[in-house]
Amino acid sequence: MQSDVVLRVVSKFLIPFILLFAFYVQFHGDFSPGGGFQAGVILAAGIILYALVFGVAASFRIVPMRATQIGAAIGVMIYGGTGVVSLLRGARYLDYNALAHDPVHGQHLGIFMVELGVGIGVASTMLWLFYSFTSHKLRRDGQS
Amino acid sequence: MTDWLHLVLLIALVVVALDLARLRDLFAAAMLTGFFSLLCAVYYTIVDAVDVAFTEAAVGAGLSTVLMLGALSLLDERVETGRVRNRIGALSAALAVAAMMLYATPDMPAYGDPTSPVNQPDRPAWRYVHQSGKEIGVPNIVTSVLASYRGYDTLGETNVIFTAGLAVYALLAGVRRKRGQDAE
Amino acid sequence: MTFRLATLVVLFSGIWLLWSGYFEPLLLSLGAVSVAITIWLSLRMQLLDRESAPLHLTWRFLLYVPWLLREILLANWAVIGLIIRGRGAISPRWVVVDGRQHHDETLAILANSITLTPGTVTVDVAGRTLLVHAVDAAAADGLLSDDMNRRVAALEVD
Amino acid sequence: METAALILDILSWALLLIGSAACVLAGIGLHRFPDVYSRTHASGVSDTLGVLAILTGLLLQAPSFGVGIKLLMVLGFLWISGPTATHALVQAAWIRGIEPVLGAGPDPFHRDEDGDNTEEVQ
Amino acid sequence: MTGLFGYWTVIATLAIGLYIMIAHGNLVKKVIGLNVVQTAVILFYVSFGKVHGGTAPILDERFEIYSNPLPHVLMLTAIVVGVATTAVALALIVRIWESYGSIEEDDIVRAELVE
Amino acid sequence: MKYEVTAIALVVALLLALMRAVRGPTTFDRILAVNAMGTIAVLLIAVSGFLTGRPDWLDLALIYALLNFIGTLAVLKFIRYRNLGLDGGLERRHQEEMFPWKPPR
Repeated sequence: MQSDVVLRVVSKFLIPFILLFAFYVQFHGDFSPGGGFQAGVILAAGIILYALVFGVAASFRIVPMRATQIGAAIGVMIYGGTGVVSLLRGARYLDYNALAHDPVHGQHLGIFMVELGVGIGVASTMLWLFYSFTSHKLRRDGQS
Repeated sequence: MTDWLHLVLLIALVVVALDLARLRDLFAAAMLTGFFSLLCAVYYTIVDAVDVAFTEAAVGAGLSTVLMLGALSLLDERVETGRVRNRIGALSAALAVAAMMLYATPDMPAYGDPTSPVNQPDRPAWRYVHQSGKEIGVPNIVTSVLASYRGYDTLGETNVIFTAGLAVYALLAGVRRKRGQDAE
Repeated sequence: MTFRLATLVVLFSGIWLLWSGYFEPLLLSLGAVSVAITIWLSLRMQLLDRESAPLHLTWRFLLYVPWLLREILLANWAVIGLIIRGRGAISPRWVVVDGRQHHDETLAILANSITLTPGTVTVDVAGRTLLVHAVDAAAADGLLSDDMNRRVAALEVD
Repeated sequence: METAALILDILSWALLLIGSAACVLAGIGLHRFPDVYSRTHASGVSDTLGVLAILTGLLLQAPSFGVGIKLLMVLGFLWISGPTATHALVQAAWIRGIEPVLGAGPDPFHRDEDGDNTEEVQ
Repeated sequence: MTGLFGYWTVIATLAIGLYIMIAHGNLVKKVIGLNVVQTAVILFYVSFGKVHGGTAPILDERFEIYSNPLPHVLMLTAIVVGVATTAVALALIVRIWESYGSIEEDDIVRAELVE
Repeated sequence: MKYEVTAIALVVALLLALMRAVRGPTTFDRILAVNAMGTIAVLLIAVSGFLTGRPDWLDLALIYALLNFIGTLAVLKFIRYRNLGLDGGLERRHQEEMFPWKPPR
C-alpha cells in the first residue's frame, strides 16, 4: 500500500488522530461512553492501519512482537495488582475504598488503574493477534 | 418514537443473517459481517446501550474485518465453501430450538417495561443506577459497574483476552510442520 | 522540523481540549501525557513529515475549500439528475489525468478531490497519472478542462 | 420563539430535508446504476451532500460549543476517509478484473475494435 | 404485541446462526455462524436493558430514568472477548488447513478415517 | 420533529443499501453497500443523539469516521497481494510484475 499515494498520505494524516482519540476515549471513560476496552481496540486499530500501509516489518520496528506480549501481561498485572494493593491495605480484593483516605477518591483511583490495565492489555493483545496471523503468513511464504 | 426504529433494524438484521446463511463465498460473507456489525451498533445506540455500541463500532470498523481477512489470506485460494449438507436436519434442529424459545417468550417482560423484574428495587441494577453516583462518584454508570461493582468479572474477561492472545500465538508462532514431515 | 513539531503539539493539545471540554488539573495532565505519547509514536512511525502534516499548505488550502465545495454541490446536482433519469442517462468512460503536482501530498489532495466530487472516481494512481472513472461526458469534460488540476497544483507554490 | 431561533430552525429543517433527500436518492442510485463503478458515484452523493447537509443542519441546533466542534470534526474526517475508502474499493474491483460497463466515449486503453468493453448502456 | 416482537427477531437470528453452524461443513462458515449466534445473544441482553422513557446510563441532572446498565456491562466485555475467541477459532482453522489441506468438515473426517 | 423525518429518510436509505448488499451481484457491490451503510450509520447515530436529547454521543460517529476505511483498505491489500503484512519493498516487486493499469483479464 506504500506505493499507493492516496492511501499512504491519508493514512499518515489520520493515524495520529486515531491514536489521540484512543487516549481520549481511555481517559474520558468516566464521563462519556468509552473506557479501557474501546480505547485498547482503537489504539490497536491505529497501529494495525500503520502495519497495513507500511508492512508488518515496519510495524515491528515501532511496536515489536515482544512488546505486545509484555504489554498484554502487564495489562493483566496492573489489574490484578490493584486488587493486591487493596488487599495489602487491609481490605478485600479489588475493594477500592481502601486505596485512599476518602472512599470516593479511592474508587476513582481504583477505576483509573483498572481501566488503564484493561486498555494496555486489550491494545497489546489485539495487536498481538494481528501480528500472529500476518507474521505466520509471511513466514509460511518465506518472505520474513 | 424509537420503537419503530428498533423493529426495522431488527428485521434488517434478520435479513442480513439470512443472506449470510445463503452465501457460499467466504470473502463476501466476511464483508456482510461488517454490515451486520454496523446495524448492531445503530441498534445498540437506539436502545441506550451507548457503551456497547462504542465497543461494537471500534471492533467492527477496525478489527474484525482485518482479523478475518488475515485468516482468509492464510487459507490461500479456498474462499468458496463446499456444498451445504444435511439441510433438512439443520433446519429442523434450528426450528426446534426456535420453537422452544418462542414458547417461552410470552413469559418475558415486554420491551422497555419499567416494571420488569430486572428493574425492581431489590435487584443489583437498582443500586447501580441510584447509588453509584454517591458511592463511586463517576457519571458513567457502565464504567463504575464494569470496573468497581463487577470488578472480578472484568478481571476474568481480561484474563480470557490475554489467554486468547497466548493461544493464537502458541498455535501460529511455532515452526510449521506438515503432516508426515519433520520439522523444518 | 522544530517549527512543525511545535505547531503539531499545539494543534493536538487544542484538539484534546476541544474533545475533552474538562479543564480539571488531572485531565489536563493526562491530556499532556496523551499528546506526548501520540507525538512520540508518530515520530517513531515517521508520520510527521511534510507529506502527512502539510502545514505549508494550510492557508492556500483554506482558500481552495470553498471552490471545492461549489464544485461538489454542482456535481451532486448533476449526479442526482442522472439518478432520477436512470440507467439510460449515464455513459461511463475512462479519463486519464496527468497531475501537474510535484509532491505526493498535493497529488493525494487532487485524487481525493476527484473522488469527493460525485461523478468521478479515482481508480488508480501510477506515478503522476490518475486513472479516473467518470459517469458521463459532462463529468469527464469537467475533469479534462484541468481546472481542478491547476488549482491543486497552485497550492504548492514554494 | 425568537426570530433568530426561528430562522435557525427553518434553516436546519431545510438542510436536514436536503440531506435526507440526498441519502434516499443515493440509495435509489445504488439500484439504478449498472455496475460497481457507477454505483460508487451514487453513493458519493450521500457521502458528500448527505453528510454535509445533515451535519450542518444538526450543527445549527448544537446545544454547546463542544458538540458543534465534534460535528465539524465528524464532517472533516468523513470527507477525508470516505473518498479514500471509495478509492480503495474501486481499485480492488479493478485489480480483481471487474470490467466496467462503458458508454460511447474515448477509451484510453485503445483495445481491439471488437473488444467487448465498448458495449452500449441500455 | 410490539413488546415481544424484539424477542422473536432475536430468536430468528439465533436460529439462523444455528442453521449456519450445522448446515455448512466449511469451518470458517461455522465460525461466522457462531458470531451470528453470539450477536443474537448480545441483542437479547441489550434489548431487555431498555426502559421506556429512559436514557443512556450516564448520569446527568437533566434526566431521571436510566436504562438498566447491567446488561451493557456484561455485553461490552462479551464483544471484545468474542473477537479474541474468534481469533483463536480462526487460528485453529489455519492449523487444520495446514495439516489436512482442507477446511471442509467432510474432508477432514474422511482423512481421519483413512488413517 | 425534524429529527424524526431525517431518521425515517436515513432508515429508508439504510434499507436500500441493505437490498444492494443482499443482491450483490459481485463482492464489491456488497463492500460498496457496507461503505454506504457506514456513512448512513454515522448520520443515524448523530441524529439519534439529537433525537433523544443527548447529543454528546458524537464520539461514536467520530470513531466510525476515523476507522471505517481500515476495513476497505484491508480488502484492497487482501485482493492485491493476498497478504496483509507485506511491506513496501516486497510490494514494489509485486507491482513490477503487474503492468500498471493492465486491462482486466
